[in-house]
Amino acid sequence: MGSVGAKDVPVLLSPEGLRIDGRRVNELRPIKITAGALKHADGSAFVEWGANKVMAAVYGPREVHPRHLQQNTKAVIQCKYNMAAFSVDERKRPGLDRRSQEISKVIAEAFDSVVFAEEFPRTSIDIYIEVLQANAGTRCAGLVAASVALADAGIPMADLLPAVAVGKAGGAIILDLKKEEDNFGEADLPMALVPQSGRLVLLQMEGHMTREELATALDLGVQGCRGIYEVMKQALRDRYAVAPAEASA
Amino acid sequence: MGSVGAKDVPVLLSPEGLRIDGRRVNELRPIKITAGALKHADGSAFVEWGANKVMAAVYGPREVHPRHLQQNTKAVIQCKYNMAAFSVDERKRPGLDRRSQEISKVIAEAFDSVVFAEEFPRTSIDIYIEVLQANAGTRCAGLVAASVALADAGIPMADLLPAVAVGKAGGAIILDLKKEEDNFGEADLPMALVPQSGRLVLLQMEGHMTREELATALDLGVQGCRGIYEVMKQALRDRYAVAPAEASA
Amino acid sequence: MGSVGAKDVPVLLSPEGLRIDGRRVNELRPIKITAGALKHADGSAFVEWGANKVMAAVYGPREVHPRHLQQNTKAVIQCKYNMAAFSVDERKRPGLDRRSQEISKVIAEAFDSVVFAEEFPRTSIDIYIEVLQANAGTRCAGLVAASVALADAGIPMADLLPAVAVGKAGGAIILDLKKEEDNFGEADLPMALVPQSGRLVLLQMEGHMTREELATALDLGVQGCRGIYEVMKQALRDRYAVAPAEASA
Amino acid sequence: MSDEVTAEILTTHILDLAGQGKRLDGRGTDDYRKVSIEPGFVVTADGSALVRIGDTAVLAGIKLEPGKPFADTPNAGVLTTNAELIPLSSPTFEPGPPQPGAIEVSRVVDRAIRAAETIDLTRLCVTPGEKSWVCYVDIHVLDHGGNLIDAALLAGVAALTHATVPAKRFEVGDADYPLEVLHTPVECTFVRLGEAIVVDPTFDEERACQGRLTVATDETGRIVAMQKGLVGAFSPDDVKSTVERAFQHGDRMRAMIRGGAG
Amino acid sequence: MSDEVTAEILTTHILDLAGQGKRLDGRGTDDYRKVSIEPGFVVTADGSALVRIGDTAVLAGIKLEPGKPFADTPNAGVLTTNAELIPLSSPTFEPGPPQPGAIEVSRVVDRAIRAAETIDLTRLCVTPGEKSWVCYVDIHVLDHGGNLIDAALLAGVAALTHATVPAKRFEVGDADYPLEVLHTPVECTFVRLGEAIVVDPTFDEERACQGRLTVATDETGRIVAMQKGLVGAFSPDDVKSTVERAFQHGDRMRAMIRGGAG
Amino acid sequence: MSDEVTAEILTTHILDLAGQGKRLDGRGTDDYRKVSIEPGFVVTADGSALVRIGDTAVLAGIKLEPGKPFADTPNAGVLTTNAELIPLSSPTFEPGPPQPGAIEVSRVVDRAIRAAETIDLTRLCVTPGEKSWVCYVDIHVLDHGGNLIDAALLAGVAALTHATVPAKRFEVGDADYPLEVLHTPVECTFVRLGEAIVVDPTFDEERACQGRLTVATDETGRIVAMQKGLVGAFSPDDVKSTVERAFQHGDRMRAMIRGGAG
Repeated sequence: MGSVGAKDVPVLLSPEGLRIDGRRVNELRPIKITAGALKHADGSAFVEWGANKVMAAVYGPREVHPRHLQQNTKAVIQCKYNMAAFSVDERKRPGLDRRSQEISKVIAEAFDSVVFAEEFPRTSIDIYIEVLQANAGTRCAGLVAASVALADAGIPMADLLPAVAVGKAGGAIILDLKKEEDNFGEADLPMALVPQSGRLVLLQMEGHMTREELATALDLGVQGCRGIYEVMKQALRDRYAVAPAEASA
Repeated sequence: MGSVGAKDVPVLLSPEGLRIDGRRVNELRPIKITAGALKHADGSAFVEWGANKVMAAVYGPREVHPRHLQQNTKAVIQCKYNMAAFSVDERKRPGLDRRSQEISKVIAEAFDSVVFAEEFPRTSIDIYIEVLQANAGTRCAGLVAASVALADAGIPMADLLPAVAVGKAGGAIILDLKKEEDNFGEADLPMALVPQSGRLVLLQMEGHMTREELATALDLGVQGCRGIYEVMKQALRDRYAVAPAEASA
Repeated sequence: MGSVGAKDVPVLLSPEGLRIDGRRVNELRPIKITAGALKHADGSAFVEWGANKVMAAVYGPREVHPRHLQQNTKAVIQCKYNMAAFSVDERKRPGLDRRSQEISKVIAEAFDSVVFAEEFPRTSIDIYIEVLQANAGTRCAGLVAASVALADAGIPMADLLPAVAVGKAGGAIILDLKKEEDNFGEADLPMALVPQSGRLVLLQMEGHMTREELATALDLGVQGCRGIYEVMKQALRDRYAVAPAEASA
Repeated sequence: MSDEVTAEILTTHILDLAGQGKRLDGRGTDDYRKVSIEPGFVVTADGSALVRIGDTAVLAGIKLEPGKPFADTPNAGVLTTNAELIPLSSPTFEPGPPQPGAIEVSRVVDRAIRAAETIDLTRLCVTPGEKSWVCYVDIHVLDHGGNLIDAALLAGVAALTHATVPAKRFEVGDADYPLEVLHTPVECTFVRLGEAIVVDPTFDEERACQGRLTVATDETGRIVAMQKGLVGAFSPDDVKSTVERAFQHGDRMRAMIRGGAG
Repeated sequence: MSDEVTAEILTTHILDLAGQGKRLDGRGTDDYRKVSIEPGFVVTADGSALVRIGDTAVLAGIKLEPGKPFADTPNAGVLTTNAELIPLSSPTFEPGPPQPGAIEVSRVVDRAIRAAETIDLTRLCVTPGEKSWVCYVDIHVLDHGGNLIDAALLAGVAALTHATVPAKRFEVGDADYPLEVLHTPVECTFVRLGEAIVVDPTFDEERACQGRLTVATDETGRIVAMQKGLVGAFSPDDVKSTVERAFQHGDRMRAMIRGGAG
Repeated sequence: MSDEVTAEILTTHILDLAGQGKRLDGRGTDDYRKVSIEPGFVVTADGSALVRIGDTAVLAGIKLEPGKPFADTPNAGVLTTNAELIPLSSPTFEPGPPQPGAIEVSRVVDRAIRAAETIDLTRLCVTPGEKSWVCYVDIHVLDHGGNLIDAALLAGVAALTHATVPAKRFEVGDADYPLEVLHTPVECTFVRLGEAIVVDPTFDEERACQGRLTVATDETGRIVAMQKGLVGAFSPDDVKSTVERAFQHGDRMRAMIRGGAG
């Protein structure tokens, strides 16, 4: 959306309704999920989604750090989303920026809505998301990776959390924006769905849409999440199908 | 006092002995104090003094944060003086600078000299001062606001603490400096008085004066503080005269 | 070693085998150690070594700060090495940089290898090293000062820790580099020796050497350390020989 | 009785009331508290407004300074929004670096201002690639009675609406001139209390709620920002119905912002 | 049983085994774990490599940007190495500012790259005193199974070896071109377990050890960096013999780095 | 017996003695401890001095570097004073960011140097609005036996008095030259112990006192800075009488600063 005063704006939708990478408006980018990608985390997952590469690890339930965040009746869910310096075109200075802190907050709140945190009072469930290569939709990719990592860690949850961004670019409502669509499009709307209840636990929007467009976008996003949901479940099935020793080659 | 190498220096005292805003040397700027200006603080006050606008809030006695500052025999008095980014001509970067930290320290020490802190061992009395619009004398305005806020919060004290800056500008000893007098004058001497004992609990000086000038300045300051004292007491009388629900319109 | 693209490189070794300050390759700079140089530390030492001036103070065994570093079976050894802003040619910004933090770590580990830390469980032994004037070899000078300060504080240790840097400059392996030799030479190799065991508890190398040169350097360094060791012991003898009241003039 | 226990009893009570279509302060589910806007509160700012929503008070100040445009937008000025949730305003805030809650307010307000094209950033460019105005929107929460996001954007937009570009002071032009405002975004926040979705939550309702949803609209019928926050969930239909309500409240407040100008 | 007790029992067991010339994972004292190098793992970087040593995984990414040379080296580019021991990679790491352990890895890797003249910094100068390339080597530890220093340098050097100077993108030249690598430093780390000195320690061996020694070598027979770390001591003869072993392992890994280029 | 209990007994004892006109170390109420000034202690500094007052030791170092004047004082150089209360100097100091006590020392010393016009800042301007000298006064407390403010200013002014402007080194001129010092401010600190007001407090007297008052004077009869600190109060008459005492001690120390120059 940062296009005010920008230099070159590409054509985002062809007259034939095809997008910059040839996808149709309701088409997802290729996605591959590896559950148990790390040896030392309690749970982990690696997500390759379009040109995104995102690793997530989960530790816990464990002692709360810093101590004063401890809660007597439930586990505290902590999330740290971070982008590697080399994950974007212009090198990102290491360290937490405000964007990362906001994303960490909404992701933690999304999981807090589905994890059975009351089962582990006075503990912390720590989610770490590292974006290694970014190409729009990293918070959704991170959420998907973290959700699989939580399952891999055996944390009890009401459901997995598939996530995807919908948006508007070249005048059309489209699913799963890539970088150019995010940078030069009209709106970006990341969401995360609880498939069993049909409710959204993450929803943000930046840009502009009419109410009719928003209605279309919400429906398209729910449909996209249901597609991602199948890939997540398959990744966990694959994980349980192999011996632990082989699971993280 | 920051006038070394500055560009334009205004005339601070007319041949008739009038100051840049028409005041005489021993005259205060108009001052208005509203006790109980906030709903959620335990005590609060808003001070409009010349072109200064300063809000103070008091919380406590309450748990000490950070814990290691707790004292077994008395309450710890903590103060945070802060200037809003837009309170001065050149935007101030948000965050604590060294000036604010020094002012916070001497204000906390001033109140620690009059609050009956031994009555609340192992607690904290927290004073927050926000300068919303600044025009010289903000630490005195903040002290006056905080003193009324402490009384509003029902914190037992030996006395209220009126405060004012005296100084030297255009060669004369003057009361209650405004911005140009502070920037281009010869000396600035903020003080806070305990009216009943006639002693000073805050006293700083920056600039230069002879001992005779200092003696004059101290007397003028004490006299100014006694004037402010009456306004403070009236603000508290007004506060108690109205029903709490109406007090903070 | 920071000579890539530098402007002027001095001649570091004369045809007669003399160094920039007239020393031979195996010669130490003059060194003077004053044990008990400070009144308020539990132990202290001041080291003047060539053009280095380094002060060290030791506090402890005392309560551990921050608390979570406390160990149940031994004292934790903490070290903070710092350079004064004015200790180098180009003013150093105050505050911990990465170099200081690395040096603090390896010095703490060196002492942790010889202090009988198990005698003081749940305490901290805090070592502070301040470089007041620097001319290459400050980590070794700091280590020597800290070692004498630990002895001055009465901390039980297996041995004192003499330290010295060897290196390569002008093609030769040399002992105790001074600034120009460090800046424009080929290698710098600081080490600290446990004289009784003949083993090294600190060893770093930056630059480049062949294995034969390294073997020569290690031997030269051990020999240099043994020389420093004598000066350290004498400083402690001098300290015990005077009445405490006079010891820190 | 500890604060925690009190809070839990209050939460239960709020949820019980909500089940009966009632609220603690007597409002209906779609009633907003009394709103007041006082522009020009701070004369040292280039624009300012003190906004009250019930017992929530938020002050916004604008400062404009010459600076450098970003390399990737050489023809545009720079807009920076910063919200400070200072400990003066609530017993629950502590001194220190900005907490996630403060950062969220800053960023949601910033997105609404930016996406609505509230000000035309290209008009803030002085010399392309070289010099442009930097516009700081600084938001201070003074009294925290809930619903900070709505109050913060309202204060920010009202302050921008009445702001002046200090061109003369910085020797960029001959005279100061009013900052031009193109659009007027307004945010409207809802919380879920059981199955009820109520507008303009109080502090206690936010603590009791099962999900918070903010929708920013502008006067042209566009949704310009959304943010779901806190623990809880909303169905797509919930979202659609809150959007309708957000437009209605937004239009009413837009009239106030313009009215405040008089 | 607490973590501390488990760790102590494990330490005793590791030291007992070492006394018999054995290791927990069956390796001999001079056996390195399986090493793999995957260059080009991250396409947004100007160079990258994912390195695995046993169950340790480290990712290095290179970024080159135009900047200003340092005043005292006007004819040289700038090299900056930063290792992040992110909490994702180990239960023992915590969020926050870089800890001494992370700083040590950064600095030891940086010294080896610099002292070996891995890249010719003068070639990164564009206009003396004015403009030069800044080369960032960012190292992310993903999975911490011990011996981070060796893995970090291996990843960093492999990433440099396959890096491109983005001259066209930054309008410094007509076309991007490969970054020229002059030397190939490799670090080799040993720990003392009783009187045994074993290569390529695991996480548990590092925790059990009485001293760690790292030796960096290059392909011309030079030692280019050394670092003794952790509590413990080495004799000069220990040092000399580890140096010989470091050259052997180093040569083997240098072949892998070049092989990975294919 | 805990530190706190010891401190309280000592406080009571100090106050009892003060009631009889006595002090723990035998001094009278207006006796200063022995003062020594050693200029030129650090050769890497452009000026330096080690000052001892009793068992308090403070080192000041001056560094001058070319920089940019502030926008509002284009014809003046920049003066920056920084005092570090490093944990080496006292069991009561801890590592970390500067504490309020250290900031107070820095600022009170800075104000005295500045208000006394110790150095003529306009002489440090090289090219108006473009280039000027930045003069850093860095103060390290080495041994904290009380009365740091007096020791810090004494060290700072002595260091300035013997400082050199490194014009040649920075290629701003042909030769280095002595920094010109116009005035010699000296601070003199008093504490209230009951009704007694004693000069030059020790560490224990500061901890026991009911108010601290610092007065800075210069050689022309001007008071150039004052600072009341710590919990406690002074009457205007107390202030006037300490001012007289401050001039007497100040004149004596000014002679030492100049004498130290020899």
